[in-house]
Amino acid sequence: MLQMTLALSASACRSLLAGASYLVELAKAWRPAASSDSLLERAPVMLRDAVTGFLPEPWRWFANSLIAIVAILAVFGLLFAYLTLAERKILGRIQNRPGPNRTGWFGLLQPFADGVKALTKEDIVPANADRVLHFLAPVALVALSLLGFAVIPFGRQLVPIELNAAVLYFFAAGAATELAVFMAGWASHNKYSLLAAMRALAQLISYELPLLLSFVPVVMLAGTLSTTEIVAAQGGWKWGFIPHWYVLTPWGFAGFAIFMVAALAESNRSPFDLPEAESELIAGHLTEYSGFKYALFFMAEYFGMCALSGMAVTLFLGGWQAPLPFLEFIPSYAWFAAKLLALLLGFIWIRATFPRLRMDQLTRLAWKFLVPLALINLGTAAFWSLTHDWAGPLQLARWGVAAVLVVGPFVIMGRTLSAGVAPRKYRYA
Amino acid sequence: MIFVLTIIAFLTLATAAVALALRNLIHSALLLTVSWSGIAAFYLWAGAEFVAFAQILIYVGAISMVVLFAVLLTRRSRDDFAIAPESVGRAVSALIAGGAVLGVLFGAVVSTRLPDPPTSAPVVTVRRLGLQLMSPHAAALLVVGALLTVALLGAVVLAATARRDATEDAG
Amino acid sequence: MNLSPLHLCLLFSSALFCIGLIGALCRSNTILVLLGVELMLNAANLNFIAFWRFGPAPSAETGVIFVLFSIAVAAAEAAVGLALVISIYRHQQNIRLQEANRLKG
Amino acid sequence: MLELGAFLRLMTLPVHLLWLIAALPLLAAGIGALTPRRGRALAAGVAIAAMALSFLLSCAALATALAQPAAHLVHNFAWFDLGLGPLRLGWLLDPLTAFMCVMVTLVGLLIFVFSVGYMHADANSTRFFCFMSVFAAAMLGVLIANSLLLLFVCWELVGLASYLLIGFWFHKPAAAAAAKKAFITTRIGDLGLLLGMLWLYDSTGTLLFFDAGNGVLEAGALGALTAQTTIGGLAVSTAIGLLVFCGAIGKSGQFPLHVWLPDAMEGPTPVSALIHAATMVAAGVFLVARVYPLMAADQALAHVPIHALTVVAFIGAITALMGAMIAVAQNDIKRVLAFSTVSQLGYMMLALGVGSWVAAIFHLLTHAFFKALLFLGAGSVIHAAHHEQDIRRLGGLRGPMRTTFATFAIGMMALSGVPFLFSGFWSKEAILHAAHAWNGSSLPLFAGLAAVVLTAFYMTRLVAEVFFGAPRSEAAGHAHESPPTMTIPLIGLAVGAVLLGFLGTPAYPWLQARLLGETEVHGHSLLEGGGLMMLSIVLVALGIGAGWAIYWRRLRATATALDPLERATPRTFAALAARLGFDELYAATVGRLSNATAALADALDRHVWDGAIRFLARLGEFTGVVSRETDEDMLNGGFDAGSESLRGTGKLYSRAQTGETHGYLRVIAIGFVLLVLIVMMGGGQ
Repeated sequence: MLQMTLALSASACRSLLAGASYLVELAKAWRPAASSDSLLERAPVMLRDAVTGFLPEPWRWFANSLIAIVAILAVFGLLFAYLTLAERKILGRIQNRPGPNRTGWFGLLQPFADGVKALTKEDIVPANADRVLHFLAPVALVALSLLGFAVIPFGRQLVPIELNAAVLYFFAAGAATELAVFMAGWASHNKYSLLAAMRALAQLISYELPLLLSFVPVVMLAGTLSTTEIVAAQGGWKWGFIPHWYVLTPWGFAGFAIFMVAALAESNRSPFDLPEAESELIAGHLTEYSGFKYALFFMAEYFGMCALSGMAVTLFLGGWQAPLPFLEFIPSYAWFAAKLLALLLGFIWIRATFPRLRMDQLTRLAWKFLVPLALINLGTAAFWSLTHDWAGPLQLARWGVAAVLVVGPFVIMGRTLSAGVAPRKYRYA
Repeated sequence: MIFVLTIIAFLTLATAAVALALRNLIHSALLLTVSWSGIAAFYLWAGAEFVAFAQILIYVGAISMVVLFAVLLTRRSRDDFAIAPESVGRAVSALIAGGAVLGVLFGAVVSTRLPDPPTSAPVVTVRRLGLQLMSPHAAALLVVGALLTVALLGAVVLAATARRDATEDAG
Repeated sequence: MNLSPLHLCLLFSSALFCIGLIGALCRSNTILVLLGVELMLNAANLNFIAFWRFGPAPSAETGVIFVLFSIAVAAAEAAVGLALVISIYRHQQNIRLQEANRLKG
Repeated sequence: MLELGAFLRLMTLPVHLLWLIAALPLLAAGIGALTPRRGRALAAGVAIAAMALSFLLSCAALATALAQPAAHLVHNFAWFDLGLGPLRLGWLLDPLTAFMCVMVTLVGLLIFVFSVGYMHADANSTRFFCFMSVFAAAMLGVLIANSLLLLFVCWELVGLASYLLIGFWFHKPAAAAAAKKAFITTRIGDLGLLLGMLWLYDSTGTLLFFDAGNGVLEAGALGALTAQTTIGGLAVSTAIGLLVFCGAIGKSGQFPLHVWLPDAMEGPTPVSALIHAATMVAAGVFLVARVYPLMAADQALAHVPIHALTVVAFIGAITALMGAMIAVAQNDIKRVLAFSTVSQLGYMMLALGVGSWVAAIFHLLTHAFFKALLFLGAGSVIHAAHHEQDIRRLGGLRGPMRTTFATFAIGMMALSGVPFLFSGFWSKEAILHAAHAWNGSSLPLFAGLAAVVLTAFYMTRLVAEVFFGAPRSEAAGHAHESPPTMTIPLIGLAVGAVLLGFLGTPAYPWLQARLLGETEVHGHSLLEGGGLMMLSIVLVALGIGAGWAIYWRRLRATATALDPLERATPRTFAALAARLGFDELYAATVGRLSNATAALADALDRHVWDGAIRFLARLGEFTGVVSRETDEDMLNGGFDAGSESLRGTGKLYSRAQTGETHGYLRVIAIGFVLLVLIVMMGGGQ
């Protein structure tokens, strides 16, 4: 009995001691270190360390990753919920109607009502459907579109995984989502779905190319495929107020524009939403989906959009870098969030503004316009990189040549692009 | 370490085998995609990160798409996906030939004494890879670029229809 | 029998190669034959990586670069091969490989 | 002044970026080549923008060069490895290069602008601007090259571009023929240049001009070259120099290879302006000036039979006099100017030959401006008169074309050497002084002085015929002033034609000093050597007076009326009008020789070689008959049996050719297994 109490008390003492030392460690961590990072900046990491600090070393990275995954799911899940609401509200306002405004204040509870509705709906599977694939498609789509988040640096300290070839990883993961779209279209055993899947494949393959080509200049100039290093390369300011973001160079601007157009198409957003063009294909590959599976597709679309926007922010808009030196006190992840939200609002705005393209226009835009432009942009970036030591009046020449290389092809090819399209004659109308 | 390799190998081989034995072409193609991802996983396991992502990007992102397109373009009705089982003789001869090759390869591998593996994995950064590609292997890189261009053009020429539609824009 | 990791990798790749071979041999659908050939190619790539990782001179990146080139060639091969398949289909309305023997003398 | 100094310091162009000057027009040419026909505005805009940028860069280069005029800034690099050592090329920046670059880009820019108006109606103007840009790029390449090889490459590119441009209207047979003539004639000279280059490389092992003491124009190599002698006691440097000079003769239209230059007028007028003012003909003079140390290396040697520069001086003198004489009797406005170019180039060569290469370059620069001005003025006249080029059918254009007349008159006075105000006077004066100071012979000086009179005379004739009196044809009657894109370059060039002379007056020879690499300018009073100046002023007055007396006072009434000179001395005039019969002479000698050689070769081929072959064929036929007999009777039996059995086996094997891929694959697999098994067995033993 005595031994037992002794042992117990000893273990209690030990654990108390351990706890105390842990608290001391924590306190040390809380104290602002020599680095310029503010407390707010380090708060997420410290919070995580506070949770996982108890674990033994071999398990810690596992728990850390788990926490990162949970955090991403939570943040982007919520973002998804409110993005749908924002989209509906903004579209409504643009079209001169209020948008959802009954559930909660300003319709703030609307996403949750939608979620409950989706969950409680009947899950219909067509009789002739390929049941396995029909089930796997939405799951695979969500899973694959989530993969991309793993390498986006959300903040100075917030990179889920540091990979040497992070950009490549991101686009590899993105390429895999096409399979899921195809699976959905094929498994439904519905000709509209299949047609939509074919369209989606054609579109995704076509736009993969400009998407990949448009960021190659960034890789070239930054000299790395790692997202953190790309963001780091965009740090600093010229003359103290012009950030070194790639979008502020001629080739970077062109690359950013191409990237965003291709990203629109890659995430099946309007005006490139041909695979789910209601007027032609009912709802495309989503025709035979209902309830929660439908919601999953919806979710995957928004995740993909968020991931691509996040990548655009990382590659071109300086990632989490603050736009001006004196604004650096605001934590980096806030800047990232601000830029991300701005791009997402742009997506919504575009959806409200542009009419849908025709299939031939869609492929023509990709192959005859974006791909050549992206290739020329590669040359421009090469020029930029080769002339990095030009100073004085030569710098003006550098800017001039690069700007001409960007604007010239755009104007010339833009003309040929719209040559057969712009003033259209309708033969049967 | 070995355990992970075994799992990867098992997954890859099983999906590949099943894919090539299935009757449904679409399922075959999708399963093969899994198999290719398994190979990418092997590359990751071996430490060749860049190659792994390139494998996924090209095989899962591009080749599987092309395969699916080809499958969808080369059939007249939905029933064409289910392929009639092959003749028994052909299957048996294939198994014999394949088995013989397998036997020979296994025999060769097992009977060979291989050098001891290095203790640490070689580190290959993307930058080093890029430098290697651009300096000692630059000629090969150019040739591959030319090859890809020629292949793309060839594929377009082969697959393009000869007939010329009057498109709507022509009016 | 004491097998090193290199042995295991080689066994893995030979098995994959044979699966591809058997598939290519016993299926008559041209697409599946092509896919079998792709698998064989992949098996070869596995060997490159295995020897690069466990071979005697692990510092050189040659294995990795070889695989990169091989993947590029495989992509070209798949594009041309499948274009050929489509053109065969256009000629004979199916893609059974046995029937594509028009050049037989 | 302080700001200007600061600005000049800001405007420096490091020598390793010198290639940009030539690369920009080349880029413009590339863009022009890719532009579709309807994109003429784009092509012209790009060409002009590239030229303007090149001009700015040239100004920067000039500022750089003037900061240290005595230095030859070079940037050499290895091109490729020959095995014996790297073949090296390089850029060179010194005042000569810089001044020439500024001149070429400025004049070229003005000509480009003029072309926008002149070529407005031409369907192929994108091609035109593409070729013009190539031309300018090649010429700039010649200027910045620090290697005779690189210079030669660009030199040939100049030739190619001139061929393309002279034959721009290739549907006109005359233009096509002229293009061929220019190309082939200059090629004859280039052969000499090529031989000289090879010889030079053989003797010195390098073709770089300046290479930290190892270049061919630096003391070490020159010493070695003068030390050796070759056939006839010539120093090697003399021989090489003369061979190089052959290239200059061809390119600069010197006697006896001047025949292509007047024919080159078949191209569009801006091309003529570019060829005759800024680029092509200037290249020859520039080449001699560039390799001047090589040409002058033998001056100190007393024992050699002839000095390279003496040849240059006499060739120049002959050309100057001959060109001026022929120009008197020409009736085509552009041809008069063409022969005046020949004559003026003769002056430049004369200056080079008598040892004053700076005077040659000075005259080259001033001549570039006023000759471009005259050609563009002629182009403006031609444009206005609906492509009427015959001066007998023009006349009376002074009224409707005021700007053109005024600028043309300035050009005429500059070319004639009207004293004090016009640039041509100062540069010509410099040449005459140099010829006077030469102690070789006084014949070049007399030739130059005679050419002064003739130049003033024919220019007066030209202006009188074209601009005064009454219009003598329908087209001339309806002439009107050209558009601003054409007149503004004229005005710009006229300003240059007046002002440029003041850079090098004897009182303050700034240009000469900078070219020679001196930082201080030593002027002397105009009265020193004033006798020669007075003489030349008198001669100019004489020429203009004669022209005035003969043409101005008694203006031609109709287009068909005889020329007063023709009435006076019909034979001489006819000979001059026929350009002293050089073309006929060449046709009778070189042309006939080549025809005869061709006939000889043809006869040899037809009779001798053919006969031999026919004999061989007969022999072969005979052998064939014999062998067939033996073959059929004796050998075939066995072979027939053998081939029968082969065919049987082949049939058997062809069954394996099923056309079925699987079968092949299977065989490959089994073959592989067998192979491995065999290897393993073998390895076991």
